[in-house]
Amino acid sequence: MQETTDSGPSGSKSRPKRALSFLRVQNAYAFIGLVLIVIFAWVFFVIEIEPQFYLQEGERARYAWDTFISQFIIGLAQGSIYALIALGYTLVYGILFMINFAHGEVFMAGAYIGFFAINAAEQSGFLESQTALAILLTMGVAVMGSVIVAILLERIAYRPLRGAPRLVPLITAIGASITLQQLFLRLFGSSPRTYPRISLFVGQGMWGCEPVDGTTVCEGIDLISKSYDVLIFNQEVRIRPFFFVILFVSLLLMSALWFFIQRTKTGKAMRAVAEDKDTASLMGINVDRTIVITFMLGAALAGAGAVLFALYNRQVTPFMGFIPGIKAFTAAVLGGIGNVPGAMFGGLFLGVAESVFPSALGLPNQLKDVVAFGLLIVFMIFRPTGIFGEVLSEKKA
Amino acid sequence: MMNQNNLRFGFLETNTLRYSFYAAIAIFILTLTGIFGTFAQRDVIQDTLSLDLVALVLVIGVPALVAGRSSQSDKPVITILNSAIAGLIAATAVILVVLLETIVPQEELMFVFNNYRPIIGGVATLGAGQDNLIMGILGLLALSLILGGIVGGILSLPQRWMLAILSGLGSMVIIGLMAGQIRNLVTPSDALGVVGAFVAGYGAGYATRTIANPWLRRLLGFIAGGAVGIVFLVLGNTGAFAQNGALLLGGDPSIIMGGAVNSSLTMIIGFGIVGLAGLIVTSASSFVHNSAIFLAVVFALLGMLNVQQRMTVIMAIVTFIAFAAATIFIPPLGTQSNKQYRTLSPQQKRSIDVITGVLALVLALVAPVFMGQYITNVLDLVMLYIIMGIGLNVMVGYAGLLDLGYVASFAIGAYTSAILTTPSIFTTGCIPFEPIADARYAEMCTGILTNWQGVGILTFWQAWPIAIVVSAFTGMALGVPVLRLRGDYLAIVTLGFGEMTRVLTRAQITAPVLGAAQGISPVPFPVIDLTSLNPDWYFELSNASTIYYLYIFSVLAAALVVWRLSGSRLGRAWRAMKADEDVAQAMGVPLVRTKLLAFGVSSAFAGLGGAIFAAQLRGIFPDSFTLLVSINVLSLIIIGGLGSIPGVVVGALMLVGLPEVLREIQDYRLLVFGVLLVVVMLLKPDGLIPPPIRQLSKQQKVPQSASPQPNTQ
Amino acid sequence: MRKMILLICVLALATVGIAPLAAQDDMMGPSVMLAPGEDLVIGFGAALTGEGLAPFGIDIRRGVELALEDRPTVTVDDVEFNVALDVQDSMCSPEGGQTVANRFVSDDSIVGVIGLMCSSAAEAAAPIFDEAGFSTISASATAASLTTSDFTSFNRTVPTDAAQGLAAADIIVNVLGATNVAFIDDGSAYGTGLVDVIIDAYEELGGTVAIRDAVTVGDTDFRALLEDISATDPDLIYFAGFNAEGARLIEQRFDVGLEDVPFMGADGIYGSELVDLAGDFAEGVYATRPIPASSDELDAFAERYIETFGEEPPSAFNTNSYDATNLMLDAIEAVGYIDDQGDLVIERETLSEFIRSASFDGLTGVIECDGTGECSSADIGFYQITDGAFVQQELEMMEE
Amino acid sequence: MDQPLLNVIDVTKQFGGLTAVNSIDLSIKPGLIASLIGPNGAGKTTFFNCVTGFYTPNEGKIIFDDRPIQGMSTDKIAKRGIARTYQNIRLFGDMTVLENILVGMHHRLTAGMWRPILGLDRAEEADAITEAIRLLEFVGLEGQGDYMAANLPYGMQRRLEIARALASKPKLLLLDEPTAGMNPIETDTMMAFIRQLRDELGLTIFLIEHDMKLVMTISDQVSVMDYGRKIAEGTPKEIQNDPTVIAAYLGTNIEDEEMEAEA
Repeated sequence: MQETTDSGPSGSKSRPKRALSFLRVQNAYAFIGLVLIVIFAWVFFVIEIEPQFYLQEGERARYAWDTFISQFIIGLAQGSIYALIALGYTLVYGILFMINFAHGEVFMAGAYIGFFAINAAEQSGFLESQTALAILLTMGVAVMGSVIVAILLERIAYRPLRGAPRLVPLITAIGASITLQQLFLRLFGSSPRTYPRISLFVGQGMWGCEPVDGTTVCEGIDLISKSYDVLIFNQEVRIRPFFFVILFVSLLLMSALWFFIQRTKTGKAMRAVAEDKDTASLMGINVDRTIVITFMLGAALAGAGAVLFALYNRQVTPFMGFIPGIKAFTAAVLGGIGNVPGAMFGGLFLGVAESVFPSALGLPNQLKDVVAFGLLIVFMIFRPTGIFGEVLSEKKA
Repeated sequence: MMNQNNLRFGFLETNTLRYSFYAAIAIFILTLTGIFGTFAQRDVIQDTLSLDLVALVLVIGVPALVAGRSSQSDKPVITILNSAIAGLIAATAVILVVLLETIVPQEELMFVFNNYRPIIGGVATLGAGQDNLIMGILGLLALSLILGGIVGGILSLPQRWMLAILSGLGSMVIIGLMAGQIRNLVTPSDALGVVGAFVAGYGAGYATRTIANPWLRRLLGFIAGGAVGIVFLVLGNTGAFAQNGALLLGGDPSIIMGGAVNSSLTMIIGFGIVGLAGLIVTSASSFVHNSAIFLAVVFALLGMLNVQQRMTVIMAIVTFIAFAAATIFIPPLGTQSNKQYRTLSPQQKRSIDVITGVLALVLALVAPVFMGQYITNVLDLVMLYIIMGIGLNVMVGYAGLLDLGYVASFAIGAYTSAILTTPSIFTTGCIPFEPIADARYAEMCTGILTNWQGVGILTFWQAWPIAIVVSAFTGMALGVPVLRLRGDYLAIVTLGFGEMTRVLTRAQITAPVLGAAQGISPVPFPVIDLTSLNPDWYFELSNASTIYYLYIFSVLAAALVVWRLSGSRLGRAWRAMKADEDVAQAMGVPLVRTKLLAFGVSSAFAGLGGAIFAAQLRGIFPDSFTLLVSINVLSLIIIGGLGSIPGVVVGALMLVGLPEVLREIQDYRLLVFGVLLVVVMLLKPDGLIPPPIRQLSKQQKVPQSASPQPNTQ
Repeated sequence: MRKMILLICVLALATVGIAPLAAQDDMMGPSVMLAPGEDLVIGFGAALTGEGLAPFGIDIRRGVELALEDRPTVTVDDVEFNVALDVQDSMCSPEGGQTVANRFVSDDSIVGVIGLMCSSAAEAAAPIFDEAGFSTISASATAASLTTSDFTSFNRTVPTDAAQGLAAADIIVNVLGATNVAFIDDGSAYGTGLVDVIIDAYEELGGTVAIRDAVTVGDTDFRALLEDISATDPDLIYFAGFNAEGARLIEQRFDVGLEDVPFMGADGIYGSELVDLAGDFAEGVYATRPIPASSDELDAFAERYIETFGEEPPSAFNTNSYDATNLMLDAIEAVGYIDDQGDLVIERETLSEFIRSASFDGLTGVIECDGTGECSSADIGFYQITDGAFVQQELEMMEE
Repeated sequence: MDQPLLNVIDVTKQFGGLTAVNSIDLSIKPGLIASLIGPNGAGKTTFFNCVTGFYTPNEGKIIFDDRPIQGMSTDKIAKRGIARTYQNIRLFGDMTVLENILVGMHHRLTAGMWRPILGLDRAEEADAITEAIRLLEFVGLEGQGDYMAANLPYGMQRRLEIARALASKPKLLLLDEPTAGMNPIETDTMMAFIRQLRDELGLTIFLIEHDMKLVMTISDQVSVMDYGRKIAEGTPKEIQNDPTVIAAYLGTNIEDEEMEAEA
């Protein structure tokens, strides 16, 4: 690819060449660092300095560190789910250069199928006796559900259009998205389904001992449903351990994906197909199969994310995929679409931004989408191909 | 049809198995959504054919159709057998659900499948209940075999006959479903008169073939139509069309005969024009000819429906026969007229084209009189989307800039015009202030209420251009920061604009100006006040039928402007930019200017539509400005064919008009819509009507230099 | 160019000539005529598909269906006519409302309309119904402006937001004793309108608004918003919106340490659906609804509802629509007459006049129309969720 | 004739650490056919891109027609009178042949937005189309005007690309490997055609080419690049005998050369 420097202006002025990709990642981190510094400086100003000008003696400022910390953690949890969905967008985009608009519905399908699994587990008492296993199984079933939907989607709506004009698959994706929403609505009804409230206690005897009726009861920490008051940086903050579970599981899944793409043979095939489908097929890679695997990977992450989401927010509706889908797509673009770490970072950043910024800027929470998209536009002005740029493939969009 | 790997074992083809297997899965799911229960109450033909039976027939018939079509055999027997098998497999899916229902307790089934209602005893088991379930299942299997066989048989017929049967059945179902909406559109006497005049003109066209002078022929056609008019006038004056008159029983007083147009001269001229139309189509292109005759058939059927008032069995049979016959007999006539059209000289062709165009326009202008509020209202929405589609086409179809936030420009136009024309908005955020609360809308929009507290309140006609300009300029302003973005990055940023619009229009902080969720209401309707010319000329564009004229002129203007632009230097620059931005620039196309013009022109049309929309709704609410609008507009231009203006019309009819027709299937409306979106794109990836290739060298008069001389530059 | 101008002039003239044609489209007379044996059709418009509000629309439809089950026919001068329902999805958008309105008015056999469901749809539809002389009775469109805008077609059997808002403000201050209240709405016309009314009354009663904010319908994570609210130390959280968002807010309160702050809503969250969604978290939640008192009839009706549809009513609007349907049928029976040909004639104007001055004992209390279209008594019931069900509370005013 | 039409002074273009074009000096007098040759990856196309404005050189000056043009955007440079073709043909595929040429005339036409809307651009359009048709005849594409550019055979696409460049009435025409992918007969035709361009239209032509036969036959002046530097310049004869050039070619990839010639 060294040849790019001599193969005419196939990129544009605004699109640096491959030779720079190393530098560019450096730039991305520098950029992120800069952004973080600006944000913290602003938050510091708002919390520590600004109130001194108007606060009366003894009065408590509305916006203080505890709010910031809580919102930051809440944002991380929400952002992890965005990131899991965003990866699906990014993987498909990286290979097919198409926006898989129906990916939000793949997520929704996972949540629904997971609901029936966990419901069955609850009915049979399995959920109570083997909570952790039941949740894992639920996740497995949800992942399978999502994967099946994604495979069908690829087969029916996208594969026949491989050679069609670029916008055509976008429309079939929109059509598939409406179809799936309406199908689930008709099948499972318009009332939301609610995941059961599950408790999963860990660390008995280590934490969470409470004096009850004179004796100390150590039931441990409920990882899923309960929330606890904790001191963080000397601030009393209400924390639900599940925030961190989401973050942790998401990071785990994302690392697994990263490993898969970088180290396995199939992952290499994926990257090869992303680079150039024709050449890849000449090299003996089964392009169709690789594309299906890509869809499956994205769907699997979405399915897992859906169960996390549903355990977290409990309600499942046929329309639940829409808003997270749009947000995740935004996150993928923010990070640089087609770029795996970009999607991760974009998701987390968008989640945190939505959660923290409206309060930090003194705006009503109603405007969080305006803040989020405003940020996106500002970022796009400075980095027109996302924070990390397009790395999975160098091809022009 | 797809024919990859179609092997045959005995008579059975693998395609048959493949498609009917897919279909069976789909049918299984569809049955679980409770489709038969939902449709059970709806009648297509009164007391004879209910919608769930239609659904069952479709469920069996469509797989049979697909399987039959994909069969490569030219032996009808094999096609029939394959179709029958496909129908059988499809029916198995329904039977599986029946079995499921007998095995699984009902409340558990309904817990999972919320809308499912028991189908045993319904149409799916042919009415058989639990006791004789076996009979019901066997009956369904037999029915599916027979039905599949019939479909196969129909497929084996000559193409024209097959089309005839399908179009007859299809139109029967559609007219049956819509009967309530369309039964009062045309009275029998009107239908008879108009169709009579048309036929008279048509006959005159054939009779006068030998006459060379086209204008003489046209005059004769006009006279033929006018003669029919006179006959009907005389009949009308003798009371034949009175409500319970002798000619046709049960019709309402007609629009033309006894309605608005009382002047007999106007009526005769009107009929004459219809006669002229009948004559013109005998030597017009087959498209014009066929659509005109189909229109006449529909008109006649509407007249009959008006008498029957419901989709009775007789009405259904007549509909079937009329459409089937039309499908068989019209195309050959069309070929004939087309042949005649071809032989004409260019000037004569042109004159026929012009006359057809003018007649079509007249038809469009008269249409609201017949169509009634509902259909007109649907057409209004369709035209709104046509205007927006034409606008977005500039951006996406020509300039290649993917915009997912078109709703922003639409909202800006609508809100601008609403704010400028409504007095209440500047004060209390939508509660009309006292002195004006009692004023009539008309006074507001004729400009009586100007300069209230220093704030000018404009009429619609003043606010409209302002709204367009504001939209155009905000469109350009939004374009500036995203000039460097390409492809999907642009898409997501524009989507961001759209989402910001959605949030901001309902946010509390903008409430004093935009009215938050309560919106701005009432927005005055436009008034055309020409009383200075003629005391009677005072028109309120206050309902669907009148606002229609505003829309239709806007559509024509928008189409004209964009058509002109697309063939101009600017349009070429847009398309070059879409194909290859860098090369276009290197050929001297200034990117910034060209892109911004695309943003501006495109937004201007959204603003134009938005302003009319505000006047049509007589109020503006944030609920109208969702992402779905952007998606709809984008989908319709792609479905129609990117960059094609007729494509926009077809796309809008399909994406905005069709859901209204689909209202009849109620809860399945959007599901069918989504499926159609996918299916149309799969079958026609380039859109329904791809843009035409501009034949520039033909349109040019032959170059003067006959001999190839060197380019003297 | 000259040809263009000419063409435009001709077209303009043509339109001017045709416009009166279209304007005189009041073909459908001011009355409905039905031959014996024909169905008497009543229109019904509500949001039946789409996100969030469909359960309400279906609930309202079920109220109508139950009313028609009671009265499958109307009898005028000893002639019976079957009542049929024309159900249309008006969605919750103004253009949806307008489309459905146009559809109903263009079918001149439709006698009257139950609906429309959402205020924004009803507001856009009202001028069209006005023009056609129709009568509509809504069971759920509560925006105050609907009865103050001189619409002749609009009636409702549900109290205006103004009434509910005043009552709610009174309860907040005088019963619950809250003076630092956080207000949240769902960004819909219903939610913002209600909060607007409440805040006005509430501030007049001496309360301070801790914070006012809104959620997005369909959004799921409101914890950041609740953090903002938590920073203001409110005595009460008031939410004007519907079940799905309400349940999320109620539940997510626990993740930010607001579980001890009482939560109150309006009729949008009244119903079993909220308890289904929020489960134990919903314990202690307050709600108002426009039905003054639980009565035996109401209980019996609820039982019948469960029997018929296999689930508890998701909202309270089914009772309002039951009343609306009865009001419509009463009116038809009262004003309809049989003419010389034996046809049933219902004059739209007299129908409208009758409805506007009707008065009867309905399921939801006394229905008494005041001439502006406001038919429901403005009494408000106050409820709290106790042991998984809404239980009516006595209104013990703290002072006065 | 003394003033060079194009005068490149000490131009350098770097991409990060890589110097693709290293202080090149070059000048072309009007009416000449000048060639730029060099092994693959020598920086020839990058140099073209600097001249036509796709890249802004990091250092140096480019003077065209007595005025500096470095750093200007490509559309402005096109307006000054430089037009080019591309190594890998870059036509506007879904536009017709005639429309492609009309885009080439873009900066010579004047209609903006309003005139077409009002229908006032007809005369201009008619003239432009007539001229475009003549141009098509000149490049041997008569009668092909209404075909989609993407559907033309390869050789015709090359000619169309040149016609599109000519449509802007350039003073200097840059051809990037005009015979790439052509067989010897086609190459000969193209060679004659290039000569015709200069002789009949009086253009100055600057081309990159691998086909040595063509370069040596039609060029008035040949420059040789290697590793971003200009290693030699002169008449074809001088270049053929230049030891550095021979070393550069022999030392690097003469095989490519031969393959190129055979192709």
